[in-house]
Amino acid sequence: MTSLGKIVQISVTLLASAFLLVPTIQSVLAGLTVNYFQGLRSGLTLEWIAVVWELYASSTFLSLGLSLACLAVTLVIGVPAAYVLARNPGRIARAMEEFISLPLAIPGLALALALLQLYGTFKEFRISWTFILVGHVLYTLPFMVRSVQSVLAAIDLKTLEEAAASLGAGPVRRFVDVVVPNALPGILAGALTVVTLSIGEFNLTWMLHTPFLKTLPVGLADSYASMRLEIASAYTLIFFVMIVPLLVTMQWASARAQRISQ
Amino acid sequence: MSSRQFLALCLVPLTVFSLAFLALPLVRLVLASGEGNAGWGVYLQILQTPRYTATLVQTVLVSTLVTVAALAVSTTAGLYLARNRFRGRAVLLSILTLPLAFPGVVVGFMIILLGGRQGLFNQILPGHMIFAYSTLGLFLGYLYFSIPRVLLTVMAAIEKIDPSLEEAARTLGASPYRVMRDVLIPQLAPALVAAGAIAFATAMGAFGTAFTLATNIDVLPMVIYTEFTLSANIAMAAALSVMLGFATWTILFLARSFSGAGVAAGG
Amino acid sequence: EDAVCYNCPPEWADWASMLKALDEKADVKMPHDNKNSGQTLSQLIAEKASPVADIAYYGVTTGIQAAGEGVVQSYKPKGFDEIPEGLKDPEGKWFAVHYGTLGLFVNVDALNGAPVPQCFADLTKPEYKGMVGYLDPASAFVGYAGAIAVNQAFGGNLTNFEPALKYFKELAANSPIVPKQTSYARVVSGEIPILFDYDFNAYRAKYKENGKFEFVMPCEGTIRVPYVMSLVAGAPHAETGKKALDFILSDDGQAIWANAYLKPARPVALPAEVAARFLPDTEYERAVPVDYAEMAKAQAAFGERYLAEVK
Amino acid sequence: MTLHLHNIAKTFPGGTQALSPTDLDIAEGEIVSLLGPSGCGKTTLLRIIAGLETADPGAEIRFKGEDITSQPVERRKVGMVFQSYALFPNMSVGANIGYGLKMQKLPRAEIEARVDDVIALCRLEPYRARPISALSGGQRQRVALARAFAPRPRLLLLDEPLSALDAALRVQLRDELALLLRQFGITAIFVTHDQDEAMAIADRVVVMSQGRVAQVGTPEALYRAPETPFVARFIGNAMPLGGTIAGDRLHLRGGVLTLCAAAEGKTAFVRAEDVKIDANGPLAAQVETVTFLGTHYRIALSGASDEPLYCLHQGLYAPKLGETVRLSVAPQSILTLEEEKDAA
Amino acid sequence: MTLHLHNIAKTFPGGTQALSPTDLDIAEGEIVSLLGPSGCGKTTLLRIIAGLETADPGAEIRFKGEDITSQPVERRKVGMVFQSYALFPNMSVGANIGYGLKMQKLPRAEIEARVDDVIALCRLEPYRARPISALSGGQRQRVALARAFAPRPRLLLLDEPLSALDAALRVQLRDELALLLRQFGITAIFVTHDQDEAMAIADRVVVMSQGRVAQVGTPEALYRAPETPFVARFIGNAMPLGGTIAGDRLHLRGGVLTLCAAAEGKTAFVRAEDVKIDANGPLAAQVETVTFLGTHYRIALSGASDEPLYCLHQGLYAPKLGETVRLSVAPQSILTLEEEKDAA
Ligand SMILES: Nc1ncnc2c1ncn2[C@@H]1O[C@H](COP(=O)(O)OP(=O)(O)OP(=O)(O)O)[C@@H](O)[C@H]1O
Ligand SMILES: Nc1ncnc2c1ncn2[C@@H]1O[C@H](COP(=O)(O)OP(=O)(O)OP(=O)(O)O)[C@@H](O)[C@H]1O
Ligand SMILES: NCCCCNCCCN
Ligand SMILES: [Mg+2]
Ligand SMILES: [Mg+2]
Repeated sequence: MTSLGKIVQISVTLLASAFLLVPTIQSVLAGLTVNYFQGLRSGLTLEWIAVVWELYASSTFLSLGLSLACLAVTLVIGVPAAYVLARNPGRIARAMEEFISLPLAIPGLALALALLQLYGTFKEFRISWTFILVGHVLYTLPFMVRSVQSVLAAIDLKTLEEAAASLGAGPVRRFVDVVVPNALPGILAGALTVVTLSIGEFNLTWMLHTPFLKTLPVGLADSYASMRLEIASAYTLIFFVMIVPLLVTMQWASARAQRISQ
Repeated sequence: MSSRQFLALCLVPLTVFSLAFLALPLVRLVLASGEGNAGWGVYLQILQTPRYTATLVQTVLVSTLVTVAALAVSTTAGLYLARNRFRGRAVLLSILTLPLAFPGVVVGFMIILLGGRQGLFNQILPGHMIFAYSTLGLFLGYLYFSIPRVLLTVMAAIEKIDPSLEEAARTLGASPYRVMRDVLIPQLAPALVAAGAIAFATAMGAFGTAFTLATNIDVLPMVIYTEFTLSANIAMAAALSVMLGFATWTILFLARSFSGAGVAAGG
Repeated sequence: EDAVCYNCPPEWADWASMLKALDEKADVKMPHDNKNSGQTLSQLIAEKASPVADIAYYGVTTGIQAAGEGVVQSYKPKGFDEIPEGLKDPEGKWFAVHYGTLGLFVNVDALNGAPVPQCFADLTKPEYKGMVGYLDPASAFVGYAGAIAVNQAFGGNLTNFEPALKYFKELAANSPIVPKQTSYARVVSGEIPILFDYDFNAYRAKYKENGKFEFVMPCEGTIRVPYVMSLVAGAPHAETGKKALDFILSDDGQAIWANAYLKPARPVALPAEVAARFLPDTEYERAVPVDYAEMAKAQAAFGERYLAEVK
Repeated sequence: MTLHLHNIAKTFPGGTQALSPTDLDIAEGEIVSLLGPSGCGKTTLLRIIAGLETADPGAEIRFKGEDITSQPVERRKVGMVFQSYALFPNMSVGANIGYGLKMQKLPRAEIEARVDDVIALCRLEPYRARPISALSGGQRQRVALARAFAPRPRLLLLDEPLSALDAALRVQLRDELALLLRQFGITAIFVTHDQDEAMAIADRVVVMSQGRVAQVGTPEALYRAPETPFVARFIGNAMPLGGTIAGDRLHLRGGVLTLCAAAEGKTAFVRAEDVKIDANGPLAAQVETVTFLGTHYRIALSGASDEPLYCLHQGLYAPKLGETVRLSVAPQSILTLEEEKDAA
Repeated sequence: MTLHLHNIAKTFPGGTQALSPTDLDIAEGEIVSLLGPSGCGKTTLLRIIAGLETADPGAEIRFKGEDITSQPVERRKVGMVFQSYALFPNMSVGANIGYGLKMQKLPRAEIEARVDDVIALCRLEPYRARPISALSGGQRQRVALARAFAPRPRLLLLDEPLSALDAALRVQLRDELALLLRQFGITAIFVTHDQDEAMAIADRVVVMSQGRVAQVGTPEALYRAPETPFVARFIGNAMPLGGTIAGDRLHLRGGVLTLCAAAEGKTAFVRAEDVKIDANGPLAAQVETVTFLGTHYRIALSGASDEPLYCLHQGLYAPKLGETVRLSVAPQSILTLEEEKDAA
């Protein structure tokens, strides 16, 4: 690289990193300082975390629970579907994939509105957490399907299955013995993506939630609007603590899945 | 059970779910858009109302700008990170991809911390550096959540380029700049289109960031929200949603057909 | 017992204390809910066929509209009769629970040395650039109330909104911040140094938060508005909701408002030390009521015009 | 007949006729190679026998008299070894080998015992617990074979099982494979496009071309008496001798060769190993290139026939580039064949 | 000397010593093959010459006297043909070939003219406007070559340019390539792990083993006079004759062979083509397997030496399995070599 080109590249990389990192550090600090506007001089405290925990612990648990439920549902729906799509990579499969990927292209607000329009009157459903769950599954399902599908597409599934069949295994055995174990890296990467995205989902949840069912990001939006900066920051800090380890693991898992599909 | 039957069975959960919770609600949404006072004329009304059309244009404009900027930043950084090994590379990579799952509201908050009245910039240069609530703030917020997803797609694509292509160009006398121009960028084109499409779609639908920034700049998702909360104009909100969804999907679809590749999932 | 109240946010009007008292004294548990008035009404309309909420709290005009939309039902809690005429629906579809006076909620420390503004007109001066905030008049009731106040201040009335629109257009040049929801914390943090808001929020900051806060009664005059509540039509826990409404209008409930610098709807005397913390009555003379029914009728049209014209 | 194939044809949905109606009988214990150029339908035929592909209507597949034409693959009891081995990456070597036995629901102890046997047979003892990823290409090939062997299939099908290996290993494993198959008297069909491999391993070779069987016979018969130019070219690289045949005389550019018999209207072919440099030979030719190949030189010659002729020359010294040499070809090593209508 | 390499070594960051200090001189117009098993350092050496890899300090690379050790690759004017061809998929055949000329900033007309020449030379006329994706493997190989030729490099480096092709095409292109290189008098270094290919194409072969040069010489010299057991095995698959040497006598299990000279302490090797079935031969052996290979039979024999011995047998008929035969080996075809300390 000419030195100039390299300098531009390094500068852009460092600037972008700073742009993404600095506010998160600010936020972490803000959540831990007694008074953000007086700065660190005012001392460090866990008081704000405690306040947030008291106010919003339930939303944290709700988000965790929702994300696990979402994972379960996307596994049940997504893994068999990804298997079919990987086995029959034709036009219909593409159309199907295109269709279930619509929630990535249609704004969450619109989807939520659509769900409310159709199911808003089913009261028990509408006020239960499963209603939010549906939104989360809609949004995360394509990630599970693609993640599993790309790993399956890379492992010559057809031949493996033919080998199993030639050894006497019927379709169900093949699925259990060959397909699922070999899709595991994709399933793992997909699972982490699903959990992470579900915990962070706001656009759909904002419209779907009821006051009893505030998820973590909805609580965050509340706190940004009406809580003091330190509390909002402390809340953000709790969000980071939950999401960052997941993200790190997710990146590790997708890198692994990607290595397999190369 | 025959293989055929088993495969069909495997599709049942997906089919049931996406029919019940995607296809039918979308149909209902479209129908709802025609149930207002204006009937199906609501779409004409949108096209004739400058506020809506201006917002649509503005939303597309901001999204396009963000897409271009995110592509430029992420491709530059991605090329550097993919082609160089140095200490701290993993850390930079993590920093640049971690915000992947930050909800829009958090991103808005990050921008306020940077460019708000109490933000970092205004603390360093008091009185001059408040940009969180301007178009610039919104732009930066969108850029914030676009960089990671574009970067991931672009880097995955760079890793797949055969390094011997670059070496071949160099043995033929190409300077590093020419290598980039003649070999890398053309190779990356499909990935750039795909990543751009993702960034564009996300920006088009972004709500949380605008919501948190509380700017006076209208983007379509905010308008939809306002329609919904302004005397519950559900038909208009639905119609605008349909338009936004359709516009975004169309652009994504075109990008996907153009790039020939599945638009990679950014997260 | 659980019930759902729409738009009972802890950081507004000291709902935090009210919700706590409801839990402790009336055994009614209600989750915090951070909507604004417009959102509340829309949500009620959207959920009309299958309501989620039991009671709702909003600005008076929103209450009037809610009654018009048929999303609320009649209920007259104990003490209903003591609420002055005009501040309640004769059938009990909505009734005031407290008043507020609209003015400027100022974080003096955040003004960077600029003087505390005294009039609406001051805010368009360059020295307040980027410092003024008001809630979206097309969505939040506070926003609408602010617009009415400004409109009246500059000679408009409920059939002529030109002065308000002109004012907001001028203000737009000063880069205002226009959130959709309660932004108490942002004023306290200094993020929004001057916010169109109610006296009670400002007093609360002034007496409870660190820093210097003022409530300014604009020199041009302003309006008083009641906040009202309703029992939602088809409320899933109607009885619990009624219990909550009863408590809010009870002496205990009204005292909680009073202690939070809200003027109670029932003629309950303010405790002396609380009364002393308000601006003098002479200031309050500039705050006048308006015809809330008319105000409600004009709301949608004004919202449309605001959205279309103010950029 | 152990395996009886009748009227097996295959047209793919797109319309490609991969296989024209084909008949074939294979005896118990026989090893048969399907040999032919890429795309000639070898894999298709094998997969139809396995049950992995359905033949066009009218086909008949019998195994020891039993009609298995429409039996699903998992019940045919055929063993299959795939080109890519298709070992289950999620299972150890032992688990891979035992999988077929597990599917037969044999008792655990018996499975273990039989896996032990096969593992010993294939000299895989040290690798039993290893994951597949920790094996070399040759070891994988043996595991694939062991896995197909273990359930004692009635018929073993192998689709280019050696083509993923490098040349040296391929030769070694080909010999081992031949030995194992014969030791166990297994009836096997072996697909390959490598003539050496087919000839080295099979009792009989089925040469295929464009979806048809061109000739069936022992390796020697195919080499010595090809029935068509295609087979002559494909087995042993026979070169056409472009010239005119009059009676038993073949007139070429560089001279005249004698044939064993009159062959008017036919085309003459010869193999490089049968072209001899011979000072008294009837043909004249120029040396174009000389390539040293260890055991011999490969010499390209022009001017003798219309096309360049190759000659495998043994001896310590080779003629020089550009030199004119004389060539002889023994009459019995000249193949005279009818040109096919459908040139392959 | 056109290219002079001195003290070239390479240790990779991880610590792998891919190349021990190596010297090599290549004359103008010479074609040199780097031959050796996988991982022996061939690619590494080639990439150091190209400038794509930096050698360890102390290395010296001179081209016609000029020191180019630290010149960046784009200024070395070496052409390179990659194993995967590395053709630019976003450019047509013509644009690929012209790319190097464009980088030299030649006038457009001249680029066109020179691309025309090279395209004609490589018989690529019909494909000039095609995208790379529309070419067959062989055509791609020719484009890769044409692209490397076009800027008239001072030195052409080829890293296994044929290994991606199937056997038949490989042989054909290898001959074409040899012809082109010689026609243009191009100095070339050709990396391969295939001995036939190396011998067929090169004036001199550099045999490498474990990061070292094992022997350098003409193909004939390497075949006839390997200096180490490694070279003997690698070139022409010499087999060890396990037994004891006493004076000029080699005592084996199946009998005694005579050597040309006393060779005590050395190991004897022989090639399969030099093992003859001979009723009067001094060695007795049993026939283990017989493989018909067209021109000859390959026969595995046991009992003669410690390890099985192979023999290439010509003639219409082969001995039968299990038969005992007698073998002879001419003294001059027995190679007697010192075992290396570092067995390869
Ligand atoms: N699934 C399919 N759909 C359409 N055509 C097919 C399909 N499978 C094979 N063919 C075609 O059928 C013909 C025969 O294919 P087959 O795989 O049997 O060839 P093969 O002899 O095994 O070749 P190779 O040596 O390359 O493996 C080819 O023209 C091939 O393109
Ligand atoms: N970038 C690298 N980092 C570390 N070790 C390397 C690297 N490149 C090559 N090596 C090691 O250096 C040794 C020589 O590699 P090289 O690629 O030169 O072998 P080769 O002779 O070309 O083999 P092949 O025939 O398989 O291409 C090998 O052990 C290889 O693993
Ligand atoms: N990966 C999706 C997490 C949500 C991020 N949304 C950002 C823009 C939406 N407001
Ligand atoms: Mg095949
Ligand atoms: Mg190499």
